[in-house]
Formats: sequence, C-alpha cells, structure tokens
Amino acid sequence: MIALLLLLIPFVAGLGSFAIKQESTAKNFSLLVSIFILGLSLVAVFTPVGASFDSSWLTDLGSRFTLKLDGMGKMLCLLTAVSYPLIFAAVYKNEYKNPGSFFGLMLLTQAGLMGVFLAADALLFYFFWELALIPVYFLCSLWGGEKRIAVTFKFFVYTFIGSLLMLVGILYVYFHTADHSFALQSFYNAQLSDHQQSYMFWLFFVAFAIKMPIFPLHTWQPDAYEQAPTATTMVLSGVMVKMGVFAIFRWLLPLFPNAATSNSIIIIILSVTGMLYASLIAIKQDDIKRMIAYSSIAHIGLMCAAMFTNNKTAFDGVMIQMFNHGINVIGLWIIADLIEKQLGTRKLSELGGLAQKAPALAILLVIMALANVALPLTNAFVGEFLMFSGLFQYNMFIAGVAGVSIVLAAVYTLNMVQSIIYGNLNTVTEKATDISSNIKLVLVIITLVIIALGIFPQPLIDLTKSSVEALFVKK
Amino acid sequence: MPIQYYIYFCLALFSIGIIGVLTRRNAIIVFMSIELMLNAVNLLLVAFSKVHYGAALAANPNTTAGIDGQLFVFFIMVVAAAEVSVGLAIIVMMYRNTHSVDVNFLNRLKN
Amino acid sequence: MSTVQILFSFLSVLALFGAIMVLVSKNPVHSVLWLITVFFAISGHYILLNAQFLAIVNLIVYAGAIMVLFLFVIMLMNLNAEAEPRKHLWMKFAGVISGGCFLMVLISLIRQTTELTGKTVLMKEGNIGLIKNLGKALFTDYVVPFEISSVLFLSAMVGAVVIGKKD
Amino acid sequence: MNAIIFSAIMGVVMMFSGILLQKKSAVTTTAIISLILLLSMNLLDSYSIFSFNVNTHDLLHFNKFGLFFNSILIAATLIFVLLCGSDIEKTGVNVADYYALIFFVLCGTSILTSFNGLLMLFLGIEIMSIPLYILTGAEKKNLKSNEAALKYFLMGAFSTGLLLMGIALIYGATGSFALQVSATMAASAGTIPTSFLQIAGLILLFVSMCFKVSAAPFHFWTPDVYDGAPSVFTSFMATVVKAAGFFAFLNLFESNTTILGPSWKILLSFVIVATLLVGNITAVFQQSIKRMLAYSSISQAGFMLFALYSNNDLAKEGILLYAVAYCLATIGFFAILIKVKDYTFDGFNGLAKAQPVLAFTGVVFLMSLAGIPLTAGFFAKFYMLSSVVKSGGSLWIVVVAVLFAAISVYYYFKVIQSMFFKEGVPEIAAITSKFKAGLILVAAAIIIIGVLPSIVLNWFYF
Amino acid sequence: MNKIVFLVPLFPLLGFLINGLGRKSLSKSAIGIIGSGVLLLSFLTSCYLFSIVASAGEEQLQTVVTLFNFISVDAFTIPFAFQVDQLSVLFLLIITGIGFLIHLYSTAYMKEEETHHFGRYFAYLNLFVFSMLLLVMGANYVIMFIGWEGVGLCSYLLIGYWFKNNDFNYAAKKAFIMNRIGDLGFLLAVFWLLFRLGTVNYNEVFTQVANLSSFDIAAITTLLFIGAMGKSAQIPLYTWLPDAMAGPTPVSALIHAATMVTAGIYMIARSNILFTMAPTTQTLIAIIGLATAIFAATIALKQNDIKKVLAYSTVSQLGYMFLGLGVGAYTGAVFHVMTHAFFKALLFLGAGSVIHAMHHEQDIRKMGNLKKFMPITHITFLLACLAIAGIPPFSGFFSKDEILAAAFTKNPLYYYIGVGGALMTAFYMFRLYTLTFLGKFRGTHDQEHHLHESPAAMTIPLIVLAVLSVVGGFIGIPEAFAENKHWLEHFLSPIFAESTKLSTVHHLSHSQEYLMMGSVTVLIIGVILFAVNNFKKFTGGHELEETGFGKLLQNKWYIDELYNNVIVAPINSFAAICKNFVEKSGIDGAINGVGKLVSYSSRQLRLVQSGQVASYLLIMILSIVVFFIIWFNDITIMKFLNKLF
Repeated sequence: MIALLLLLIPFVAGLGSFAIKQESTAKNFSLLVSIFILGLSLVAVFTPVGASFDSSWLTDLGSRFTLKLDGMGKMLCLLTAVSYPLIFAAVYKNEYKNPGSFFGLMLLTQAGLMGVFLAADALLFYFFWELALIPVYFLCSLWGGEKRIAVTFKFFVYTFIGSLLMLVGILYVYFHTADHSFALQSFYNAQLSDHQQSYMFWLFFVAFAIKMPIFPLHTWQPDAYEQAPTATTMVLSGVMVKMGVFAIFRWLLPLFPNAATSNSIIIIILSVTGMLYASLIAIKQDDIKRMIAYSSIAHIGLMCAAMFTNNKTAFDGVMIQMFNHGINVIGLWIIADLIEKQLGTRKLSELGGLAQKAPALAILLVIMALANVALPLTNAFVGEFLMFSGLFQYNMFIAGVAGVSIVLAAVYTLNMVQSIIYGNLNTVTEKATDISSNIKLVLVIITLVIIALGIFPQPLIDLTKSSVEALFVKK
Repeated sequence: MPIQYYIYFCLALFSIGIIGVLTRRNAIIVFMSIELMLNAVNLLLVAFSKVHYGAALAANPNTTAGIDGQLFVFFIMVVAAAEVSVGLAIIVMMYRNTHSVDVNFLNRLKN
Repeated sequence: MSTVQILFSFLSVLALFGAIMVLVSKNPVHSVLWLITVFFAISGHYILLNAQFLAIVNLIVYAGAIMVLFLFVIMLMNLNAEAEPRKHLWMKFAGVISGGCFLMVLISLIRQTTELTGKTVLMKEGNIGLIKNLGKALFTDYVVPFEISSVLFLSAMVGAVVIGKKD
Repeated sequence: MNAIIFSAIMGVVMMFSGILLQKKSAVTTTAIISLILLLSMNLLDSYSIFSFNVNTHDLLHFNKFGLFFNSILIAATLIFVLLCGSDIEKTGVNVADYYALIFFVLCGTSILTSFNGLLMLFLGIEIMSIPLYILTGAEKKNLKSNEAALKYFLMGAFSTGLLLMGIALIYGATGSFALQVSATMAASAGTIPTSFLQIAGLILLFVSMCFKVSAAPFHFWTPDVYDGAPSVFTSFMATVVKAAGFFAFLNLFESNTTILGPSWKILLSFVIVATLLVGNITAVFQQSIKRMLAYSSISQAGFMLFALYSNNDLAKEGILLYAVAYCLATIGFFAILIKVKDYTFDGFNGLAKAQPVLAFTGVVFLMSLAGIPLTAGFFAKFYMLSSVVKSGGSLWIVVVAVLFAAISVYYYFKVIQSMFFKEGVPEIAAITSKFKAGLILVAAAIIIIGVLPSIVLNWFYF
Repeated sequence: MNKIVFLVPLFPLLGFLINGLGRKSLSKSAIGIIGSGVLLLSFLTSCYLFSIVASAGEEQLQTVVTLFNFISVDAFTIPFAFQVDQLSVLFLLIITGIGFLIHLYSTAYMKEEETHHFGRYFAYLNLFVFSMLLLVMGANYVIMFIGWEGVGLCSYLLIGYWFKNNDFNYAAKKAFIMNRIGDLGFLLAVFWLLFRLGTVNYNEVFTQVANLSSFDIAAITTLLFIGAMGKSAQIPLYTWLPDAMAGPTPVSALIHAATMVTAGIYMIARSNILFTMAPTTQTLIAIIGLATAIFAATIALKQNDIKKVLAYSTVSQLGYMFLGLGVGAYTGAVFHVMTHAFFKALLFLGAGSVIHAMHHEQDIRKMGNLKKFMPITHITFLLACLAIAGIPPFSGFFSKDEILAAAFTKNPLYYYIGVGGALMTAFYMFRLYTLTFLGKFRGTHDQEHHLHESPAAMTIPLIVLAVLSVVGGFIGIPEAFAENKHWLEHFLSPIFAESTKLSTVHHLSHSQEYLMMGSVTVLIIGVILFAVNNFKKFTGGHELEETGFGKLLQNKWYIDELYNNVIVAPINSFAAICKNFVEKSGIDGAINGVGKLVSYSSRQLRLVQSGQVASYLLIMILSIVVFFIIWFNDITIMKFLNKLF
C-alpha cells in the first residue's frame, strides 16, 4: 500500500499543482508534498521487506499492476524522495514563469521515477520509464536555456529510440515466458537460448546505456544538462541517470545472465574508455556545467563497469554509489547554478577569488569537490573503493587503467575549485555575495550526508544487501 | 477456341489501356483508356465464364455454371456508367475553372 | 481455319488496332470514334461467345450512352488537336516500356501455366448468355448486389448534382 | 444487414432534408440523430437482437468482428460530425448532399465489413469511393480541391481496373467469386500445383488494396488528395474510409496468403518497409501540417499492415484497437487543425497561450499518433508489434518499425514545439465551449484507452 | 590497551572543529591556545601510551583497538581500528611532540594574518595532525589510506594557504595530484591484498603473508613503494616537494620535513615483512633512495632560496631513509626519521625565524652576518647544521652512520655513493649557514634596521629542538661504542622480529666501523671548512650567472620542464583533441549525421511526389512488375533474407 502511495501522491499532487497560479503557493505546496513523500519513503525504508502492491491491470495480456519494494528499490525511492525537497528548497528563490506547471511537471517526474523503481511488471516498468521522460521533455523545452528546443528534442528522441528497442525486447521475452505474463518473476524464469539472449541483451542494454549514459552514447547529456533548468538537471543527473543503473540490476542481469557474462568484457572496456575519455574532456572544459556533466559521465562509467564484473563487492559498491553520486552531484549543480545566477557566467576562466567574497560557499564547494574526487571519509570513497576492488578482481589490468581516472578526477576537480574560489577577484566576481540562507541550509545538509555516509556507510550497504544476494541467487 | 488466345488478347487490350493512361495528358482520353481496360476485363470474364460453362456442361446439360461471370460483367458496366457520370462531372468542373483538361495543368499539389 | 477463328482474329485485330488508334490520334473526337469501333469489335466477340445480352448492353451502354456522353463533353469543350500540349518524349517512352513490361510479365506467367492447357472456350452455343437465364439469376441469387448498385447510382447522381450545380 | 439498409435510407433522408430544412445546423442535427440511429441499429444487429435477415446467397456474411468494426466506424463518423459539423456547413452550399454522400460511404463501409465475395468487395469499394471523389472536389472554386478530385478519381478508376483484372484472373482460375473457394484451394495449395492465374490475380488484388489503404509504393494519391480535399473530409477519408479499407484487406487475404507461398511475406514486408519509409521520412520535411498528417497517415498504414503480416488473433484485436485509437486521434487533431487558419507549422505558434484547451488536447492526440505510452496509440502499436513477435515473424522488421516510430516522433513533436515553445499569435476561428468539451472528451477517451485498452477489447468479446 | 587511544586523534579533531567553525568569532589568542593546546593534550596522551608500551616490553601486548566496522561486505570486513605498538607510538611522540612545538611557533609566526585566516590556518594544522595520527595509528591499510589521503589534502590546503597567489595554488595542486599518482599505487596494492587475502588488517596480512606467491608480494610491495614515492618525494615523484615551500614556513617544517613526508618510510617499516620477502623491490628501493639522495643533493648545491635548499636536503635525507629501508636497516631508517625530524624541523623553524626577521626575504644572497642580530637562531641553526652534516656526537651522525653501515654490508658501492651524498650535504648546509649568518650583511638598509631576534614563542621551540637534535642520537648508540646500548633497536625489535629472522645481516667488525666513521668524519669536517672559507667573503651581485653544469644544477636538471613537455603537455593536447574533434565531429557528429541524413533523404524523397498522375501510375505499374519478378524468384530472395537476418 505504501508503495502505491509513494507513486500516487506525487502524481496526484503534480496534476493538482497545474491549477496553482501564485508562485509562492506552488513552491510551498510542492515543497511540502516532497517533504511528506520523504517521510513516507523513510517509513517505507524501515518497514520490513514485502511492502508491495498488486492489482489486476491488463488481464488478457497477462500484465498486472504490481509494485515491489526491495532493498534496492527502497534505497532509490529514498534517493528520489531525499533529492526532491533539497532541489525544491534550493530553487526556492528562483523565478519561474507559470510556476504551477513547472512544479507540477517536476512532481510528475518524481512519480515516474518512483514508478520505475517500484514496478515489478515489465509493461508497467516501460510505462513509467516513458512517463518519467515526457515531463522532463516539457520542463527542459519550456524553462531551459536558449538552445533548449533542439537540444531537448535530441535528448528525447535519443532516449525514446532506446526505450522503443527495449520495448521490442520486452515483447520478445514476453512471448518466451512460460505463462505469457509480464510479471517480473516469470520474466526471470523465461527460457531463452544463449543466441536469443545475446540479441535481447543488446536491445535492452542500448536503452539503459543511453539513459546512463555510456560512452559512446553519451553525447546528448552535456548539452541537455547545460540547457535544462537547473532543478531539472539535478533530477536528471541525480536520480534519472540511476534509472539506467537500476534497470540493469533489476532487469538486464537477471534476465540474460549468460549474455551478460559473455558480453561483460566489451561493456567494461567501453565503460572504462568512457571514464578516461570523459575525464580528459572534463579537464578541458571551461564551462562548469559541462565539466560536471562529463565528470558525472566518468563516474557512471565506473558504475557500469562494476555492474558487469559479476562480483558482490562491486555490486555493493554500485548500490551505495547510486545513492551517494546522486547526493553529491546535486550539491555540485546547486553551486553551479548559484554561481551562474549570481555572476551571470559559467566560464571557469572568468571566475576567481570567490573565497574572499563567499567563504561559506568556498568551504562547501571544497567539500563537494572532495566528495567528487572520492576522498576518504566522504561518501563517494566507499562506493568507489568497493567498485574498484571488484573491478580489480575481475581484471587487474583494466582496474589499473580505470584507476588513472582517479588522478584525472583530481586534476579537473581541483582546476574547478582553484579557478572558482582561489586567486584574485576580477570584475565579474567583484559583485559576488555569500550564499543565501536556503541554499546554505541545503548544502549543509548535503555536506552532513556526505560526511556521515563517508564514515558510516554500513547502513546503506545493509539496506541493499538483500538485492545483491538476490542477483546471485538467480544464477 | 483455346482460352489462352482470349487471355493474350485481353491482356494486350488492357496493357494498351494502361499505356494510354500513362502517355496521354488529356483527362478525357485518359479516362477513355481506363474504359478500355474495363472492357478488356469484361471480355476476359465472359470468356472465362464460357470456359467454366463448357467444363460443367459435360457433367450436367442444363448447368448454369459461369453465369456469375457474365453477371459480374453486368455489374462492371453499371459501375462504369456511374463512374463516367461522376468522372465527367469532375472533368467539366475542372474545365470550368481552368479551361483546360490537361491532367498536369493543375500541379499545385506536390512534394 | 474455321470461320470462328477467322472472325476471332479479325475482331481481335480490329479491336487492338482501334485501341492503338485511340491513343495515337491527336484529335479527341477521333479517339472517341476509334474507341467506339473497339467497343463494336468487343460486342462482336460477345456475340461470338453467344453472350447476346452483354453484347447488346455493351452496345447500348458503352457505345451508346457513355461514348455519346464523352463526345458530348468533348464537343462542349470544343477540344481540338492543339488542345493537348506536347508531352515529354521520355515520359511517353517510359509509359510504353512499362506497359510492355507489364504485358510481358503477365504473358510469361500465363505461358507457364499447365492448368490452362486443353481448356477451351465454348463458342457459339451455350445458353447462359441469354437474357432469360441471366435475368433469372440476377433477380434470385444476385438481387442483393443488384439493389445495392442502386445506392451506387444514387450517390453518382447526387455527386453529379453537387458538382454540376451552380452555386 | 441493418447497417447497409439504414445507411442507404438515411442517405436518402439526408438528401430530402436539404430541401425540407432551411437552417444548415438543422441538417447537421438530423445527420447526428440519424447517425445515432444507424449506430444503434448496427449494434442491435451485432447483438442480433433485431436485424433484417435477407438471404444474401452467401454474398454477404455478417460476423461479430465485422459488425463491431463497423460500429466503430459509425461511431467515429458520429464523433467526426459532432466535432466538425459546423465546418461541414462552411464547406459549401449543399450540406445535405454532403451528409448524404457520407451516409453512402458508410453504406460502402458496411458492405466492406461484411463482404463474402469479390463481387461485393468490388461493389463496396466503388460505393465507398465514388462519393469520396465528390467530397474531395466539394470546394468547387478551389483549384486544389479540383486537382485533388481529378487525381483521386483518375487513379481510383485505374486501380479499380487493376482490381477487376485481378478478379477476372482469379475467376478464371477458380470459376467462382467466393472467398471460400480460393481459401479451400489455399488449404490444398501444398498438394496441387498452384494456379498461376490465381497468383497473378491475387497479386493484382493485393496491389489495388494497397492502393486503397495507401501503402507504398501505391500511396502517391494520398498526400495530394488529403492535402487538396477540404480538411473536414480529409479527416473523414483518412480515418473511417482507410480503416474500412484495412478491414477489407485483412478479410480478403486472411485465408489466401498461403497460395502465394514465401513470396507473400517478402512482398508484404517490402510494402511495409516502403510504406514506413516513405510515410515517415517524407513527413519530416513538410511545411504544411495538413500535408504532414497525410504522410503520417501513410506511416500509420504501414503499422496497420502488420496486422496482415502476422494474421493471428492478436492482430485482429490490434487492428480494432488501432482503428479506434487512430480514428479518435486523427479526427480530434483535424478538428483542431480546421480551426486554425494557417496550416503551416508557424500557424500553430503560441497556440498554448491563445487556446490552452486546444493545445493540450492536441498534445494528447499527437502523442497518441506517435504512440507514446498512456495514450491509446501506444497500445495500438503495442498490439501490432506483439502480434508480429507472436507470429514468430522475423524481428528485424519490428526493429525497423520502432526506429521509424522514433522518427515519427520528430514531426509530431514539431507541432508540439510550435504550439508550446514558440511565440506567436495564431489566427483561430471562433471556438465554442461545446467544441472544447468534445475535444476534451475525445482526449479523455484516448487516455482511458491508453491506460486500460482492455475495455475496448472486452466490449468486443462481450 | 584501552579506549584512551582514541583521545590522541580526538583532540586535534576537536581543535579542527572548534577553530574551523569559530574562526570568525574566536580571538587570535584563543585560537592559538586551542590549536596548540589540543596538540599538547594528545602529546601527553601519547606519552602515557608510550609508557604503557615501553613497560610492556618484549611480551606481546594487545595492540589493536576496534572502534566500529567501517566497511563490511561479504568478501571482507574493514574495521575502523587503531593499533598502538612500538612503531606507531614512536611516531605518535614525534608527530604530537614536534607538532606541538610547531603550533606554538606558528602562534607567533602567523601573527600578522587576519583573525579568520589565522583560525583557518590552525584548523588546517589540527586537521593535518589528525589525519597524520590516523595514518600512523590505523590498524589496517585502509585506515592508513584514509590518513594518507587526509595528509595529502591538508598539505594541499596549507600549501595553498595564501590562496590569492595563483603560483601557490598551482604548487598546491601539483602536490595533491602527484600524491594522487602515488595513492593510486597504494590503492591498487590494497586491492591486491583484498583480492588475495581478503583482509587488510596488519596482523592478519603479516601472518598470512606465506599464502602469497612471490610475484604477488613483489607486485604489492612495488605498488606500495609507488605510494611511498609520491608521499615521500622520491624520484620520479619528488618535484612537488620543493614547490610545496610555497606554504608558510612552519607548515614546511611540520609537513614537508618532520612528519608527512616520512609517512612512506613509516608505511614500509610497518609492512617490513612484505618487503623483506621481496628482495627485488628492496633493491629497487635502495637504488631509488640512493639516486634521490645524490640527485637532490646536487640540486641543493646551487639553490639560493633558503627554503629550497632545505627542501632539497629533505628530499635527499628521505633518500637516505629509503636506502636504509632498501638494505633492510629498518631500525636505522626509523631512527633517521626521528633525528631528521628534529634537526630538519629545527632548520626550517630557524629559516622561518630568519625569514620572519628579513620580512619574507628568502634569498640567501641578500642575507649574511645575521649571527650578530639573532644569536639564538644562529646557534640553534648551527647545531642543526652540524647534526645534519653528521658530525659526531650530534644525532644525525648516529642515524646516518647506521644506515651507511648497513648499506656497506649490503653493497659497498651503496656506501661510497652514500658518503658522497653526505659530503655534499655538509657542503650545501654550510654554504647555506655561511651565506646566512656569516660574512657581511647584504640586504637593504631598512631590512638591516629592522633585524631582530624572534619572540619567545618562536625561540623556545628552537631551543627545545636544538637540544633534541644534539642528544637525540644517544638512543641508538651503535654496537661499536657500547654493547646493547642501542635502545631503539631493542624497543622496535618486536616489530621487525620477522624480518630480522629472514634477513641474515652479518655485522661489520668494529675496527672496520671505526675506520669508516673516522675517515668520513674527517672528510666532512674538511668539506665544512672549505665551504665556510669559500663563502665567508661572498659579497652579493657578481657570480649570479651560473654557467654550464652549475646552470644545470641551478635549474634543477630541468626536470620540471621535462615533465611538462613529456607528460603534461601531451595529455593536455590529447584531451583537447578529444574535446574539440572526437567529441564534436566524431561521436556527436555521427549522431547528428543520422538526423541530417533523415532530413536530407526527406528532401529528396519529396521530389518523387512530383504531382503528376502519370508518373505516379508509372511507378505503380513498375512496382507491380517488380512484384511479379519477386514472386518468380522468391526462393532465392528468401535464402538471401535468411542469410541477412
């Protein structure tokens, strides 16, 4: 039941929010709703396993409206639920034309995300997969930057092609299930020859790879992140990217174990290439947003590589990294947005010396940056440590090559820090002021999460342990 | 008389009709070529009907096999008549507006 | 070479020649006249096949009504030879070629058929073509299409009115 | 039988209503009432509660599927008249005659949904087409309309010629016009040497049916005719008529496919791919939304052809669902299009500001056409694809289809972009609240079907 | 061993939090008191711990204390545990003790800073000490790694302390990144251990070391050593250390001389067993260490920046320590770490006091004759110089001698080269000393006018350290002088027990040792006198232009330029290619190309719709023909299609 609520409340609230005209009302409303959902998801997290919902939907197709809340789902719902209040609070002072629709669409996106994380039925999953995408399309095209329409459209079509291919895959598997049903379990039990698996695997993988995104299918991402309104960008990179990772765990690996193992080396090499490639490009980026985008591509690349090592340690790492990366990158986006709003530029070369004007910002930025380079005692470290050790056990050499990205990450992140907060003030940064209370609050919360999870990662690991176990039980 | 001859003949007629449609620009001539095609079909149908009749005749002296073919021809003629009335009406309407019956004269709709 | 064969070949040649003349003659009026010739030839074929009713209907409806209508329209528009401008030669060429291809393909298909060998058309005799039998069939088995075709005429009529009426 | 008889009668009634009634709106009302009557008659027939039983000597054959499909078509017509009635009145003087013709078309569709022989097929097609030639040319002073009418007529007549040649050859092979005969031959096609005459006939039949449903490479008339015809009638042609054509196509080739052997699938996949290609690719670069929709209707036809490709029960359900979804969306969107003066994309700029209701419902329609989930269009496509997958058909054609579907998103969303994301002041005809309500209802229906497609199908299965 | 262990790192952490958060509100004096007070507290705690450990003596004392489980997955569990044994407690004393002195010194040295920067400074300093303590006390490699990266971070923050100056920022970044390279090696080693043993706890690793194949050990040790290279500034990763002198002088003293840079030595000493079992790695270490020692020394000969000279001497001294580790003289290395901590910290602080007096003038050519103005600094500095030069009985002598002796037993060549380095050390140290304190003053007049002895807060640490560097050596008197007087060796023996078992060190005969010591000492004294006489009469300006070899040395063998051109520049240009070409034209271009293709083909396909009925019908007829042809040879087409899909 609680699963259904997690899904329905944002959906209904989102629809309702369209009616709201005044800015303040819309903001408060959505903020309250998101906080309420956060509370709800906390309850969900602490309820023992089995918080699920099931009702008949398309009986003649053998598809049921089934929601399931396992460890991984819990964690990602929590991530979604946590990130939304933060985002809403962070953009609380921003101006939006017809805010009702904006926040409505945001909430609809949340509903879609929740659905993706909860769905235990292939067709339902596909539904939410799209439902999460469409509001984003409107958000980006209506409230985005100047090149928004073209960029968003590219992003939309790109992901849409992916999901359509996945749909074909779903259909194919559906007709190979014993009891012609879309239910998760009967999908797991579907009998597929290795040959069939290898085809289906790619159909599914492309969809997820585009979403994550994995090199070389990533080119929509920097543009999209750059053009989208920051609140949406946060959702995109903080949560929506995790859809792909989640989907690989929930669908790809259990469905096509053999294909996954036989193709793992290709995908891992791709991902590692992507990591280094993205890091190199990030070094050269002069635009904060694009830099963050590329660094996030690099991090996702590591996750993807770790996911195909077929190694428990790595899986644990990916699980918690899903959460941590979400939190950290949101923090970085908030700061990037802050700087752009305040100084009207995102060019690193035009910034400098903010530490003198905005010490609080400087400190928080430094902490975010350290989390971004996965320094120990920040949350990112644990995840990357586990993933790397898993990757290392898969193949030492690849792990070593991938490790170079640690150094590169330090390079571009420190470049960013240095050129933003260090050095002398210039004409642009003269007018900078320290951050406003609401953003400071958000960032401090994020910082606390970063450090807390950096020192005590165990709760997260335990939360998702069951899901990891399940992945191995299947095989 | 072997049926092949009829088939060849009717196909030839039909093809001539097609060629007419393809090569002439005068709407009326084109339309006439179409009528030509229809007639080819008619003759073929009748010929076939007689073939089937002849085949059935051996078994049963007063069979009516093949009669449907000739009736079909009748219906074709009905339809043709109706089409002609409408078609000519359209051509006339066009002629009223453009003072031409050239099929390609109006070429606003393309690409 | 029986008379039937002679007649058949004569009529066929006539029809084909007329058909070709329909296409090649510049003046629409001539084409109409040639088409009428073709129809007559075909009616001849019908008679040869002892389908008298159709022969008559063909003459009355086609050669009579329809062709007259055509002629009427053409004369009303007094189209003459120059009315039709030259068409690109290659278009004509392509038309002929593709028509020929169509014919070739179909004929080659027919030539391969084993089933048709020995099937002959019953000439002259046979009474299914007589008005009595046809009428019986038409008003018993085929009454439904017969009635429905009235809808066809109705729509055609309405259509003609809608289009022709001045407004 | 009810549908045929009553549609004919209603047609006559409409003819006279033109003379008796002065006010055009009154005519429209009459049309609506008689449509409702027709629909109810047809439904009664399909529930076999009250129906005229004429001995058709197996020329017609009424089954539940056909009758239900027919009622869908009638209902679509009803919705069409409800939404666009006022625009039909604007088209020309003799409104009553237009309605009469529409009813005759319905008569033709009723025949096509119940024909059991090539003769009735032929008659049905003709009865359906001839009024359409007229409707296409309804705007007599408009040269585009004239041109469209002429083209449509000439090509239509030509394809009729091909159809007849096909029928003649089949008759030559089988000695009968009934479907069953060829079916029985098909059953034993493996044993006896396949009759080449019949094959030639079937191919010609196939071609002419492809022409009717505007499948490439026989689609050429579609863009020009749809573009030139008065928009109201375009939406009618593009939905009801095409759906009927599809039903006839399906019904005709349901049992005859085996005769053609392997080449059947080859020909069909060739046609499908060509149709999807031409439809989607050409639509991308259109300036006029109306013409874009014409091409998009071609691409939709490409999807519907999948029902033919995999003819199994899923395909039947699919074609039903597709007919419903496609008719609703297309009629709905055309209703909006008609209200906008300028048919180019820029004509829609800023519609969301000027007429939010139109814009939002428009988005629903377009998304349904594009096959985005939560709309009926999604399940329509979904059923089609799944039927192919189920029939064990080769997967590559499905992949091709979805890729083209992704392309189709491009031009559909271009409209959304200009409605929502671009600034402008569209000139829009007066919008009545009734019209808005109608649109909203249609959109709601689309979404409901999009969430629960089973309601349509359950209705079909009773 | 009880919970009190946690107090040691806890105090600095508290100090960091208080100073960090309250840096705006607290007054300078308060900050200073807190900052150094917490160090004093943890120093006292460490003394207590030391007493426990020392009293425990030979028999094994329970040394590991677990706080909580940091990471626990199926494959392995990593406790957040501390280990206090002889080795770590020794380092605790060094870190907290010297750390305290330097904090004290800083309170005076940093007086001019604004209050909140002052607070920031002490916060960083405390944080550094905290991480250093983690590094030393960690009971497994992961905790050590936490500290390892932590100190790297703090050094980054402190080098870039004056963040307005971008050169400093670059120096800081360089330091961090170079350390990262090393850290990568360390991390890979940790993964390797986890992979092979499933644990990283010292006790378990060292007991299960037998399960490792020799290749594994060699690889692991090499990777660990790479980590050490980064942290302890060995060839080829040493170039960050001289640049790190950008930070405030006390920082250089604490981080870049006394404590952080010795982390590498600590780590290797900690995992001595592994290294003892990997002779190849040991030779590698020895060679690299020796090379670094010589190489850095040569550079130091020609430097004119007082801190740069000290920096290079640090590098060179670290080289000696690695030489010690390489030849298996772990005790000697640790011993040298300790003594070096004393005198090098002293040198830096002295230099700091000089710089403080000279108003941030660091060029020794502009100094001279300072002994007259600042006697205490002068005396302490002189003592430190003697200590580092290795004049008996100063501390440096004993430690260095021990290492050299061990080197000799391993391979005499090591010894001779080592001695060469020692001589150079003596030379450049006394060149520095002479130019700074003797001769005549070469600075500007107002500088001369303002010259003064530093305040007590600065001189007290100097004095304390001076005493230590004089007497520090006596805890490790070699066998040659007195049997079993080598207290340190006994103290540390439990740590290195395993290694000593494995390695058969044949001791030199005492006579040999006397000979060596004597000769070396004589040589060194000679060099010192030469240096002093040579530079006494140095008077400013002329001889600035070095030529040939000298120029090469003055420019540090152009190593930085080399790195820039060979490594940094290529990477940059490659990245640029990726960004501007591969990404834009290559991948994204391909994606957009598809879109372009679609619209292009659309534009072409439109033309087929020519609007002419005839052409439409023509295509229809032709396609019918095609259909028939397809039908004619459908079998072959089927075959083809099946081949295709």
